[in-house]
Amino acid sequence: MYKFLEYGVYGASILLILIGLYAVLTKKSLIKIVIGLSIIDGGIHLLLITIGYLRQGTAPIFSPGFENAAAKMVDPVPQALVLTAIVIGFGVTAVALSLVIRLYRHHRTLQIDEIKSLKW
Amino acid sequence: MRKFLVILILAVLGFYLFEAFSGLGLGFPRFEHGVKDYYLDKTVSELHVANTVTSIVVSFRGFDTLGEVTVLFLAVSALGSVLYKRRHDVGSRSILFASSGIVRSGSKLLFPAIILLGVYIFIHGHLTPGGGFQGGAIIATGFLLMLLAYENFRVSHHVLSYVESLAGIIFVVIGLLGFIDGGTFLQNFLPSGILNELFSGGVIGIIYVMVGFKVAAELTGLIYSVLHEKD
Amino acid sequence: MIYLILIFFLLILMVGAAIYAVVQKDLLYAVIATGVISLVLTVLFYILQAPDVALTEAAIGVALTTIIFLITIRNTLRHEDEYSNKDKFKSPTK
Amino acid sequence: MVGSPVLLIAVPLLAAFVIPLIGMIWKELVRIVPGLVLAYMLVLSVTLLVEVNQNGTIVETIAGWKAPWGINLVYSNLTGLLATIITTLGFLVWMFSYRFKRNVDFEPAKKYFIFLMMLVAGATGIVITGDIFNQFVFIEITGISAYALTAFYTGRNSAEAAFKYLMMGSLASSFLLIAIAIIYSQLGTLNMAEIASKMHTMDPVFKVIALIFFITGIGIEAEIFPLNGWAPDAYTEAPGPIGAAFAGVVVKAGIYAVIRMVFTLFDIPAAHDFLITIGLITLIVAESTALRQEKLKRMLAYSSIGQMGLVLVAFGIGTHAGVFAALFLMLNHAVIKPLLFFSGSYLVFNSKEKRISEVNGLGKFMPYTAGLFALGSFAIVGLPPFAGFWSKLSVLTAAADEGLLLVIALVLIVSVIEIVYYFRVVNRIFFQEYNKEESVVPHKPRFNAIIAMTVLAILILVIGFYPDAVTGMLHSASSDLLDKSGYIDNVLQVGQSLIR
Repeated sequence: MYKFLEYGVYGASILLILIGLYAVLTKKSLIKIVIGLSIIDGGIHLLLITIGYLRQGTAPIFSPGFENAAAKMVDPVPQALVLTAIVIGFGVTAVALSLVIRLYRHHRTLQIDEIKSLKW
Repeated sequence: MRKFLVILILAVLGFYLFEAFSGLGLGFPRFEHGVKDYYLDKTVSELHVANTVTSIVVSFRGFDTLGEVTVLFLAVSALGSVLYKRRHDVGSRSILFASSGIVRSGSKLLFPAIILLGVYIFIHGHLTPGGGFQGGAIIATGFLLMLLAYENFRVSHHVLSYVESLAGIIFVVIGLLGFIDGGTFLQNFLPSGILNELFSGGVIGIIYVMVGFKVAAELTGLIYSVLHEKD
Repeated sequence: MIYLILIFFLLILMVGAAIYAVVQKDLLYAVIATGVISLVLTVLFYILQAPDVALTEAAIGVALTTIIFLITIRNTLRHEDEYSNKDKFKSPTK
Repeated sequence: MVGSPVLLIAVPLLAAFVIPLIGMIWKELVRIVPGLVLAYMLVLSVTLLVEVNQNGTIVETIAGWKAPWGINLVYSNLTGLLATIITTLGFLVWMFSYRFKRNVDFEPAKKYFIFLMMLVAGATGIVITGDIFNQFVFIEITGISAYALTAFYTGRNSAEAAFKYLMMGSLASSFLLIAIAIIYSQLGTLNMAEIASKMHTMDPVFKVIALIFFITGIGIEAEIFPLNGWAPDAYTEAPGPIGAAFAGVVVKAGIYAVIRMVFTLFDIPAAHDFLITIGLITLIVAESTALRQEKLKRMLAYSSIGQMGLVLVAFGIGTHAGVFAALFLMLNHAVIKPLLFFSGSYLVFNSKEKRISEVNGLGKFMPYTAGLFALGSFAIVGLPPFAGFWSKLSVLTAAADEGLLLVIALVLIVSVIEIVYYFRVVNRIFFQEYNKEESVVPHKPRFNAIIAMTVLAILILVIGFYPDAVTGMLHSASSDLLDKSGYIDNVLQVGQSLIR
């Protein structure tokens, strides 16, 4: 049963990455592309956290009286990395959406094939 | 046609990724000499910080955090410069939806509580889950609530810019003080206190509070400038 | 056991929301589905013993990202296939 | 000790936070302070490079945690050389664009200089950091500054180019994160030196998958062939000096990240053949596309991609001579291509379309700029007395030593293509009649721009007539790159000696 869980969590995060990539590669709407990018980010974050998970582990926070509980704690490093990655991803998403707004201002459309004044 | 090609490529990619990760196993200790044991050890014995994630984010990998707040700072600046219009015809802002009286008074009630929660979270970043990013983002959601509920709720751009710059300057200056004092950037130069007390962890608490202010100001400014974008 | 079923339910919900977000033509619903993904991720992070990340994802992923998408949609177009209101803008009198 | 490598990152970040405040006091400071910071970075990187040359690699720890645990900065002959190139170009680009957009509003000008400074600081960070996740953060800093600079003009195409760049850059950073996840899941560390020392314990399948994700991730910044779709548009649509900054700063940092992965982190021998193959494809595709371009900046952009392909080929040869040739090429490209972008952007200054056909006969009206453009063209195609000749020669000798005849033949063919399209432009400038309807209205370059271009031209001539001035430095840098165990020892041991 636990094996299924393992496949399930990894499979779901990889599926998220693939779905996001599909959206980025095939969709024509600019906002859909940005949505795809944020879905990819979500998948990668879940993947990283899953890597750091420890069965029956506790969160990496020491409470009074349990200063020696380090052996049972989940890996804190991927959590720190994901923390950084989430904030960076949000910044990039915001810049992308501001570019979308500006493209819309000029072209009055969100369709990629109508904006194509440069060669894609 | 193009879709099938993409699906084919993605299937191959997914197969290899799944192969790579399903062999890992879920929840077993994997590496003997990873860095995490050292972190878990030192955070108690040397830094006296209860929350290991905080000690990693601020001390062990503090340089990443400095880079990260810079990324947010650049994102806000980029947003401003991308959406910049020469003619200042951005009068009223676009309203997402008209809010009812219940929403208005509810927001007014909730706003102080949200700000308080955010401040609590970033002040206790080294003791409980949360910290500067989380607290800052929560404060920004408080401002967002007010912006959505009240059409004429104004946040001064100058104040946001001051808070943002000052918090960033204090972060770097603390780092440079550590450089002067101990020889390495961001080094702790304050007494590290006792584990699980509010004043513990040396500079970690101060830096995380500064990160909190900076993130709150940046995210609020970001939301504010997008909301005021009227087509 | 119940726990496992809950996790499976969450995973299926998340993947379903992702597929919905990609397939749905109405961008408003797609954005809400992205918000649902973030929400499920928050719960999953909490279950996987990462409360710090869960807090961040809750504040940034669920609230701020969704809102910024919504504002963008409000300022641009709501439907994916909508081929602009170009003509409307060029000749408003028509 | 004049300073330490961490100041190369900390000072620009501090300045970036200070600028919005001091801009309220006196607006001119917004232009001056980034220049001062860039000049400081230039001086610091040069003095550190001199010191490294005498005393060996400097390893700087952050927050007092020794090497495998904390983040560390490595300032060796190689990274120091690249950091010096990057900061030099950053300063010259600032000088070139000092009076740029002076008549425009205060807000965009302020942000232009902040972004320029952060672009340089981020690229320096990519080069000198010794930690893969930290490198990812710096790639994002560089990336966001680059997107914002690409979208700087409010014309309609710049936003499109920036969106394209952002889309690819964002995918790239996702791939990088996946690669970091794979590496961390296998080795439990993020420090480059420790990864390199533990790499032999890693499952070969994982190794290959991780390397593929890394190269796809960084290849977008480094303009490797199928991933360089953003480059021509970004170069064309960005302001003129920024094209030079992309060619001299961003691409150099990207190439450094790729070679650090291939040479130090991953011990996969096939990766060198892969570099040669992908480099040759990049070279041929880019140069033959450059031949067909009608716009000047687009042509320069494709030429830049082609040069990067040649650099990858030279790195792929893998011997000391090959690495030396590749570094020489990078140095020359970093000096010549900015000169071409600077003078080119003045040649087509008043043109809307920026077509090559519009430069007819400009040699009479702006002889100095046109002459510099011609000098750059001669240098980059590798005419004997100029800088490019020596680097191309060293590539050919390195390939000949290894018996790679196909490489030699292809490089020679491509050189002919390069000569054709560069001389076409030079011919138009000097030997065609100026035509009032078709040609551009000449625009006299400003004083600061002339200084920046002259400095670059002098560098080209110095390297061309007296290549020994740089070869010593390049030789020590290339042995530094090939000395993998030395890198590991330096980082891990120096880290240990600094235990508090």
